[in-house]
Parts: sequence; C-alpha cells; structure tokens
Amino acid sequence: MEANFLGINMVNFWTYFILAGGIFVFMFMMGAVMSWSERKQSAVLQDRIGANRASIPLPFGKKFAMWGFINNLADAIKCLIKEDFKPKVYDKLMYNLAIFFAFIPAVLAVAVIPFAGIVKPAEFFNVSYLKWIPYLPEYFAKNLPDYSFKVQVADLNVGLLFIFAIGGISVFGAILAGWSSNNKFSMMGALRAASQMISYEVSMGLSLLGLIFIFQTVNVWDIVQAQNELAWGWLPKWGVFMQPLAMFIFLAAAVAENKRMPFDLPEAESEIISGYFTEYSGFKMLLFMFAEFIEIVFVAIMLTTFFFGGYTVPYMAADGFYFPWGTYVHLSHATVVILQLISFHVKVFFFAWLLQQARWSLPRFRYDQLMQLGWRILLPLAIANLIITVIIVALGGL
Amino acid sequence: MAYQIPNFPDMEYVDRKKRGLTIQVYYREIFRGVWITTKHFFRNLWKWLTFRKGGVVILYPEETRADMSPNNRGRHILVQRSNGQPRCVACKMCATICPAQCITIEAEESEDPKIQKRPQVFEIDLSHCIFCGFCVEACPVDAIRMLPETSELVGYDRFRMVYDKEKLLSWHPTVSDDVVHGYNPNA
Amino acid sequence: MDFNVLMYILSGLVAIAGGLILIIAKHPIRGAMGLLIAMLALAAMYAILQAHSIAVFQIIIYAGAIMVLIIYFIMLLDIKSDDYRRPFSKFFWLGGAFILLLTIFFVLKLYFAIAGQPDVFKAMSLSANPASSPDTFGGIELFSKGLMSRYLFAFEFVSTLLFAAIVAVISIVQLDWKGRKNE
Amino acid sequence: MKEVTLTVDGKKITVPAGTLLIDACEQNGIYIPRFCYHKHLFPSGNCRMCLVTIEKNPKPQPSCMTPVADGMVVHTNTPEVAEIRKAVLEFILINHPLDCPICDKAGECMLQDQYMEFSGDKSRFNETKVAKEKLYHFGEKIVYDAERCILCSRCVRITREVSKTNKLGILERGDRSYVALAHGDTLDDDPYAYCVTDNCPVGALTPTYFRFKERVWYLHKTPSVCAGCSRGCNIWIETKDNVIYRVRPRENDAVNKSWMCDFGREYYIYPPKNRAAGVKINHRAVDYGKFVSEVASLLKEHTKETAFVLSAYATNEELTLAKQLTEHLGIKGIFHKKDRVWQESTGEIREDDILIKEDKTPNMAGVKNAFPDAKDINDMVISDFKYAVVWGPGAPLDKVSGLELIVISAMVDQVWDKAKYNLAGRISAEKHGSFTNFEGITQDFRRAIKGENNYDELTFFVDLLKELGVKPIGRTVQEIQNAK
Repeated sequence: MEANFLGINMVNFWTYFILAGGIFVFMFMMGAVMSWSERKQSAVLQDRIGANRASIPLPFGKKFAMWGFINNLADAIKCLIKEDFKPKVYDKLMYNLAIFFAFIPAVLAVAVIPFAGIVKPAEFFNVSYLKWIPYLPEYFAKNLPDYSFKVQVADLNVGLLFIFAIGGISVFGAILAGWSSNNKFSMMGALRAASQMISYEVSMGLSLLGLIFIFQTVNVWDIVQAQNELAWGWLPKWGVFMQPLAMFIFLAAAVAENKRMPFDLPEAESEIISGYFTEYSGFKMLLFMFAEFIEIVFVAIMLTTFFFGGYTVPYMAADGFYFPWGTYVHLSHATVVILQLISFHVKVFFFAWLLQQARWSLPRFRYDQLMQLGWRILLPLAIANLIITVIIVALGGL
Repeated sequence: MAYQIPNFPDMEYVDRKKRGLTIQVYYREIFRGVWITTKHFFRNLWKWLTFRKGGVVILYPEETRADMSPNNRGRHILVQRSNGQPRCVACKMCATICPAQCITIEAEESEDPKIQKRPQVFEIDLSHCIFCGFCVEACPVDAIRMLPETSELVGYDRFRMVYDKEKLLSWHPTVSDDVVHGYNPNA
Repeated sequence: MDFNVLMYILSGLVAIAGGLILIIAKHPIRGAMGLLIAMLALAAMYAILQAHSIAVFQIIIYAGAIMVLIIYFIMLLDIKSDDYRRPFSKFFWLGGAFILLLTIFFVLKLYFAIAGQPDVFKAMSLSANPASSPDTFGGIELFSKGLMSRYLFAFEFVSTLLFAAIVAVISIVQLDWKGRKNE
Repeated sequence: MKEVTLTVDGKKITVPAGTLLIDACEQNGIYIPRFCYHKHLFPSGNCRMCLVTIEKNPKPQPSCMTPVADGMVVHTNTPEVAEIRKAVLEFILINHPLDCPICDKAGECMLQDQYMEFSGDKSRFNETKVAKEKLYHFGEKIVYDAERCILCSRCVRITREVSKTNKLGILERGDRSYVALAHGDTLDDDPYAYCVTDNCPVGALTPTYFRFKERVWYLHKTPSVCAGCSRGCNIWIETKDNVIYRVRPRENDAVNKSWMCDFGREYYIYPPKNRAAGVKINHRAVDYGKFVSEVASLLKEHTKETAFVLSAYATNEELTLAKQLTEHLGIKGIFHKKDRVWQESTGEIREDDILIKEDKTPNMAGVKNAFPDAKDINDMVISDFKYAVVWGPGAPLDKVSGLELIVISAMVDQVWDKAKYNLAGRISAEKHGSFTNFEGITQDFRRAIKGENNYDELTFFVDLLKELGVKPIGRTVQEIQNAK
C-alpha cells in the first residue's frame, strides 16, 4: 500500500489531507461559533436578550432561530450580496492583497498544533462501541495493520518558532489594509496595529522562552508530551504550573497581539471608526472580522497547548490512567484518543469563552497605557521570569 | 495605593502617583471585572436553561414596558376641531424649533376668514424625530401633542416613518374651537 | 521528478519573480511587497531543503521584522508613485548586458552541473535522502550548536558590522539635520 | 446751510437746521421708536411712540414732528419716556389681535420688536377686543386685515406722496377706524402698491404673492439691483432653497429711496417660462469645452465678417471681457440693442416721473460706456456680415436671420431658434456683477439663486479668451473690478 506519486507517500498524503481539511473546517466553525458567542454571550452577561430575530420559518408558525445562530447565516448572506463599496482613490492591488495577509496566517498557524495523540487506525476501530462502522475496521486491519499518525498537520522540529513566524506575517494584513484604503482613520489604525503587534510580539516570545528552557525543545509535539509528565510524582508538568507568571504575560501579550479587547486600539470604533478595515465592506469586511474571531480561537489554542497540557488528560497515558496513588485504569486506544480530543476541545472552548468574557468586561486601554504595559511592565517581567527560569534550570531543578 | 471611600464600599480612590504593582499590572481589576460579568453570565444562563427570560430588557416591539410613564413622549398627533379639521394654523413654530428639522409644513388659505391659515401639507419624518417634545411646547394653539405609546413606529421601510396629515389626524380627541386662548386639558 | 524538487523549482521561480517586482515596481510599497515575496519564497526553499530553522528564522527576521519596518516607514513617508519615476539611466544597456551575461553563465553552470549526474533530482528528494532529516541536518538543535560554537565569531562579528552601519546612518542623518537647521 | 447744536441725553450734537429731531437722534446713534414716521414720507405724528421730553416744554413732544432748535435739551432714556412708550404700546395692543403665529409679518414686525424692547408687559385688558374685517382684498395684489392695523397711516401717505394715486384713506372714527379704498376701487392699477406692504409696521397689509408662502425668518436676503428698467432700483432678493419668495426695495437715497415699482418685483417673483437651457451646436447638446473651442476658431477665422451684438442685460464685468475679446480679435462690427422694449399689452407702464424709465434694460449706460463706438443694431448693414454673435434676447429678427448665428442668451426667442451655436446664460439674480443705471451710477449686486445653467457669460468669455491664448483681465467679478 506504499503508493507513490512524485515521491509522496499516498497514505500519508490522504491522512494529512483529511486532517488539514478537518482542522481548517474546525477553525471555520469555531470562527462562526465565536461570532455567535460575541453576540449572545455579551447579551447574556449584560442581562440582555441578544440576537434572536433572524430565523428560518417553519410550518405551523414556528420559527427556527437557534438562539440567534441563524443570524450568522443571515450575516454571511447579507455580506455576500450587498454592494462592495470601495474608496474612490485607493491602491487596488494592496487593498485586495491585505485580506489574504490578514486571513491566511490566522488559519495557517494551527498546522503545528497537535489536536490529539498518536492514532493507530487499525487499533482505533477495534473497540466494541465502534464495531458498527461498516468497512473501515476491516480495511485498516487488513491493509494498514501497523500504520499510525499524529493528529497534527505538521510535526515541525521548529514548531513554536513557526507560530511566531506566521504571527509576524499577519501584521502585513493590518498595515496594507490601512495604507491602501487611502483614509486617515485606516492609516491610523494600521500604524497602531503595526506598532502594537511588534511591541507585544517581543513579550509574547520571551514569555514562552521559559517553557522552552524547561522542556528543552521548541517542537510543539514534544512540549505537549512533556506536559503530561509528573513533577514530584503528582503534579502534571503543565506550563501554567511550571511558569505561572509567564502564563499571565502570554495571555496579555497574545490578546494584544491579536488586537482584541481590551487592546483593540487599531479598531477603536469610538476613535477611528473601524481602524484599518474602515474602508472595507461586504464580504471583504466579513473576512477581516472572521480572521479576528479565528484569532481568538487561536489564542485559546495556544494557551491550551503551551500552558494547559494541550490535548493531554492528567495522569492518562496511551493505555489508561495511572493515578499518583497507584490505581491503574485500563482504557482502550479509541477511548484514549476520544478523551484527548474532548480534553483539547473543552480547554479551547473554555479559554475562548474566557477571552470573550474579558472582551465584554474590560474597557479599552489608552494607547500610551498600552505601550507602557507592553514595554515597561510585561517585557521586564518576562525577562525576569526568563532569568529566574534559566537559573533554576541551570541548577538542575525540576 | 487604593483607598476606600466612606459610605461607598464598592468604590475605591486610586492615587495615581502611588499606584502599587498590583494596580499597575491591572490583573487584580481585570479579574474583579471579569468576576462580576461572569456572575451575571451564569445567573442569566441558568435562567435561560430553565426556560425563563434571562435579560432584564424587553423584547421590543412584542413587549411593551408596563412601567412606561404616562408622560412618555411617543408618536405625534394633530388635535382636531369639532369639524375634523386640524387645529393647526400652519404657523411653523414647531418646524422652526425642531432641532431635527423633521417637520414639513406648507400653508394654504382657509375658507374661514377667522382661521385664515391652515396646513396643506403637514409631515413629520419620525425616523428623523428625536422626540424632544419642543414642537408640543412651541405650538401656540395646542395643535400637536405626543402620545405615550411608541410601538407603532416599528417598520421595515423608512418611508413608512413619514407621517402625513391624514395619519396624524387619525386619532380623534376633538377639542373646543377656541383657537387663540389655549386649551382645556379636560375637553 | 520529485514533488519536493517541483516545489523547489517553483519557489525559486517565485523568488526570482519577487526580485523582479522589487526592481521593476514603480511604487516603493509594491517593491517592498516584491521583496517580501522573494523572502517568503526563499524560506520555502530552505524548508524544502530540510533547513527548517533557517526557513523559520528567515520568515521571523526578514519577512516578519525587517519588512514590517520597511513598509512601516514607506507608509509613513507618503510617497506617491510619481515621486520616484525616473527615466532609465544611460547605463541601462550596459547593466542589462551584464545581467544577461551573468544569467547565461549561471544557466550554463547549472546545466553542466546537472548534465554529469542523471540522478540529481533524485538526490534532492526527501525519500531518497534519509540522511538529511531535521534531527541530523536542519533542526534547531544542530543549528543552535553551530551558531554558538563554530560560527560564533562570525555571527558576533556580523552584529558588530550592523552596529557600525547603524552608527554610520545616524551620523549621516544628524549631519543632514544640522545642515537643514542652518538653511 | 445753517447748523444748530442741541443736547440729546447729555450728548452735544450738531445737525443742519430744519432736521426733524427723530432724524437728528438717529444720525447720532440714538434710536427713537416709531410706527407712523417714515424717513421718506411726510410726518404725521399720530402713533405717539416717538414722544421725548424736551426741557422747558410742559409736555412730551413727538420727535417726528419737532424740528431741531439751537440749545434744545432732549431726553430720550428717562424713566418718564420709558413709561410713555409702555403706555403707548399698551394702548396700541388693546385691539391688536395677537395672531402672530399666522401673521406673515411676524419676525420683522415693528410692533413685535418694539414691544420686546420697550414694554414686555402683560396685558391688563380683560374685555373683548373689537372684531373687524379680517380678510379685505384691496384688489388682487394686497390683502388688508383691519384687526391688525394700528392706523399709522403710512399706507395712506404712500399712495398720496409716492404713487400719487390717493387711493387709500382712513374711514370711521375711534376704534372703528380702518383703512379703505373708495367703493369699487382696487390697488391693482397702482404701480407702487406693494410698497404699502413693505412699509406697514404690522401685518395689516400683506401681498398676495407672498401670503402664507414662507415665514420671514427662513428667508435669506441678498442685496441686488433690479433689472426691470434702467433706473436700477436697489432691492433685497429674499430666497429660500434656491427659490425667490419675495423682493423688497433696499434703501438708497440716490436712486430709489425706499420704493420700487410692482413690475420690478413681478419680474423676479414670477420666473420667466422661456428660459434657455444647454450648450448646443446645430440644436444638439455638446460638450462645453467643444463649444468654446469651435466658437473660438470660428471667430478667429471670420473676424471681419462677424457682427458682435451686445446685450444691455450684460454686467459691466462681462462687457469688460467682451471688450477685451473684440479688441484682441479686431472685430469692428459692434452693435448694441435693447433687449426688452415696452409693450402696452402687458399693462406695464412706459414711463412715469417717479421711478419707472422707458428704457427697460438695466445696463444700456454700461454698454455705451464700454463700447462708445457701438452702433444701434437698426443701423446695421446686413450685407457686410456673414456671422453674428448675438448676446441676449430681443435682437430684431430681420437684421440677423440671414447670418450664421452664435447666440448667448438666458431667454429663448426667435433668434435663439435660428442660431447654429447656442449657449444658455444666466439672469441677473443668478450672477454677481454690476449695472450702471441711466444716471451713470454703477451698483454691485450679488447672486441670489443658483441658476440651472452651469455656465454664465463671464466664464464663457474667460474660457473663450483662454482658448484664444489671451490672459483675461480677470476670472471673477472681483478680479475684474480690482483690475479696473
């Protein structure tokens, strides 16, 4: 079954093709969920009702509104069919290019994130509750008995640096959009976005350096694996326990990096309308908004992956639970994978919820406060954290 | 440092020059704020899950507020004479005072030489109206009033919001024909 | 023909296209975007050659940091595309001829390099060359070790050079300021 | 002239002997309220609003009836005078109906203004007001409301002194008095009838053309000069949203005092139906730039064969540019014409000894100043010319019909239809400029409304000169006036 086409292993190709497609769809769905929760969660926490008007009419006078979820559908349709306003004088190429620079990095960086552990398809379908699936169990048992893959699109040796690289490119989206729109407000938003993203990327990188020192790797897969180990026999080596300060620095820096409340100065609507995408309308504006929602999910994913053990469940190894007090509970391979997936998603949903909660609770920073926080508080704290970590690691602790 | 303000336990005075690290890194206040909103979130979420209404707001326009003030300034009406003609003498005082400039009046000669002037066109663009009530106060003959209710003002079409003379006259509180000397609220 | 080789050649073509855009584009910001394309294509070439760390640093440092600064400043300067439109220099033909000669030289060199080895594309492919995996060649570990031991002096020396360049630029600019003040 | 010195409110003022006290005070910055007194009418002294105390006089004196005397000591702001004014206003307001909301005068009413300034008291009058005729038509032009009338007799004096028709008079006595015409008479044949509405201190007399049309505080006033005849009366054009609602005389002692004729007002208020529109060649709309370049090349080629017929509606600034153009091209055949001639059928008056002049064009004097060599169009020898630039309406058809015509005009007439090149111009309410009246007085006027035509004659001449490669004297009225 080792079919080759242009030197590509076809089994691997199809595995990662489906995986990448699945993760892409997942990010899109999460974007949609975020745009829904942006409305509905804000309403619920502010004692309001929220979106509930858009609906699909059903017979007998019923309406299918899905707690406002249909609003997203209506939004998408509206944005698709409405007139595409453009500035009178603008740089057409850059104006259109900016959308891709804003949107693609948001979905690209997820490539190095593991969503679950190693999956052996032959073993996976060989459990009692998945026997009902036709054809697949026999197929994998017969053709690929030893095949296994990681639920991760790209297991890069430099995975963490890859995330930073992609984050660095995403600045261009904001800059080009603001510059090409030929609008003072857009320009202001672009300048703010650029300086803010450059500033906070430093703190964000430094906050993660401590983790790299402790886990001795920049491979995301290895970082997640290392977090499943136990310190002193009972505490999972989650980033948040190893580097509690770094977690807070990273949280603030990542939110600022993604231009979200309370650091959404680049699109502060009370000051500069919509910032760098003021001049975009219709579907182009929708893509900017969507990129932003996807970025929330990505911040949640990064938090989960680097500080909260990623997909791992505490005390769970590949064949079951090993509790610190000695109990061992055997689990089948399929159960382990499904538990890992659930673990990952629960964590991601929780942090996405938390970020939305913060977004609707906190007032926007002033621009000088933002810069002060970035350069004078977060950066020294991150450096101090790094130095302490280096000393501890050098002394052989942990 | 933060100081408690007497009698206001929830409020704190922050001296900017003496801010401590806890205040400067904002995290304490952030968690406090998020904690408050989270309390609200879960309380309302529980209400939703138990099929009660979570929000305190009303579902406009299906619901109207029970506690709406009887003095609420809602949609406009034109007061009529006993013969069904508007009391309005087209003096344009309301159009002059209107801050939103939403009143359009065109005058014409009345058949009655005692009245002399009457509106030929009287339109209020309620999509522009800010419901300040200046027009009611400016009117020298009490020809325009505002009803408390507003729910009829909902529409899918902005042209529906332009109320013309017939629409404004569709309410029928006829009052005495004494134009000049004000009005009797009991009439 | 290997897929990797295909992608490698494609990346190379994109890099050349980016470089051409940089030279030809009338508006500086388009030129900068051409440079960015060239940088990204170069990173892709490094990645295909299994030099993952260099690829990532290429993006972080050049595409992510330096290009952002360049575009930031072009944006602030508010240059119209007409500002830099100048007729071709009289040395255009001379330069063109030189570039043409250079191109022919490299193409010929490439041809002779490949002509002797029928398996050159195969040698470049990942499947046929298990020796060049991230753990043994382009990974962060080997990269860091090399940077911190064997190439440390060169690395630090380059940073000194850059520092000297910065000082030179600032002194030039300050001279200019002084001159302007006197005007 | 002999001068006298008197003291008003402790201030020494010197005025010519024979001046009325009210004028003497006003010239020196002390305003005395009045209703019946009008600067250009003979004083009647019936409203008593202008009473002032003069020392050594036992009673307050009406300042509009008192000539100044040497050594006179006058007080106009004592508590006594204030009390007098309050009492007079209260007396006038006893029977005034206070229907200001429906009164067209509200906003510019002397009674309103002076009540707000000098009284402000509440009414103490509890009895029923005297009811009089509310709607009394003085013909088709004027409506009279007897209730509002304060019987100042200004209107009566205007018909007596200005139009000299003696049509109005005050009938009955006491609170029954009212202004009336002779039985069966109307004010329609009085050419100065609207003047009574301008000068009525209250809203008793209102013109039908403006009645209930718009409240006066919405109107935007533009100073202009009447283009109805060569008198050049100074007027205010009052507009709202680009529509002329009202025209009123602007005070100018040298030209029209406070008056103007009704024909002049109607000239502005009822917009002409035969307005020209568009830029056309061979009756087809063309681009303005193309029109200019074609006309320029035509004039350049056929300089000798071209007749240049001037318009007496043209402003002096346009004529300056036209002169520059003809001098540059060397056009010799320059003619002037009367754009509008008196026609008996319209009911318009040919000429009177008050304001109306026989020459119905506003700027014939300006044309003659600018082009002293121009001949009358009736003296034109047709065989000399093949082309003609006809500017303005009213050119005699028999003189120009055989020629190839370039017509620049705001009005459509028979010549317009015969032309090969047409450019629609603007009327005087739509442009800035100046007219010179028959006495040689040059008066500026401002644009009151935006015309429908995008190009006026001034820009056309500027563009034509530019097309011919000449720098025009000026591109705007201001520049041309400064250049002179």
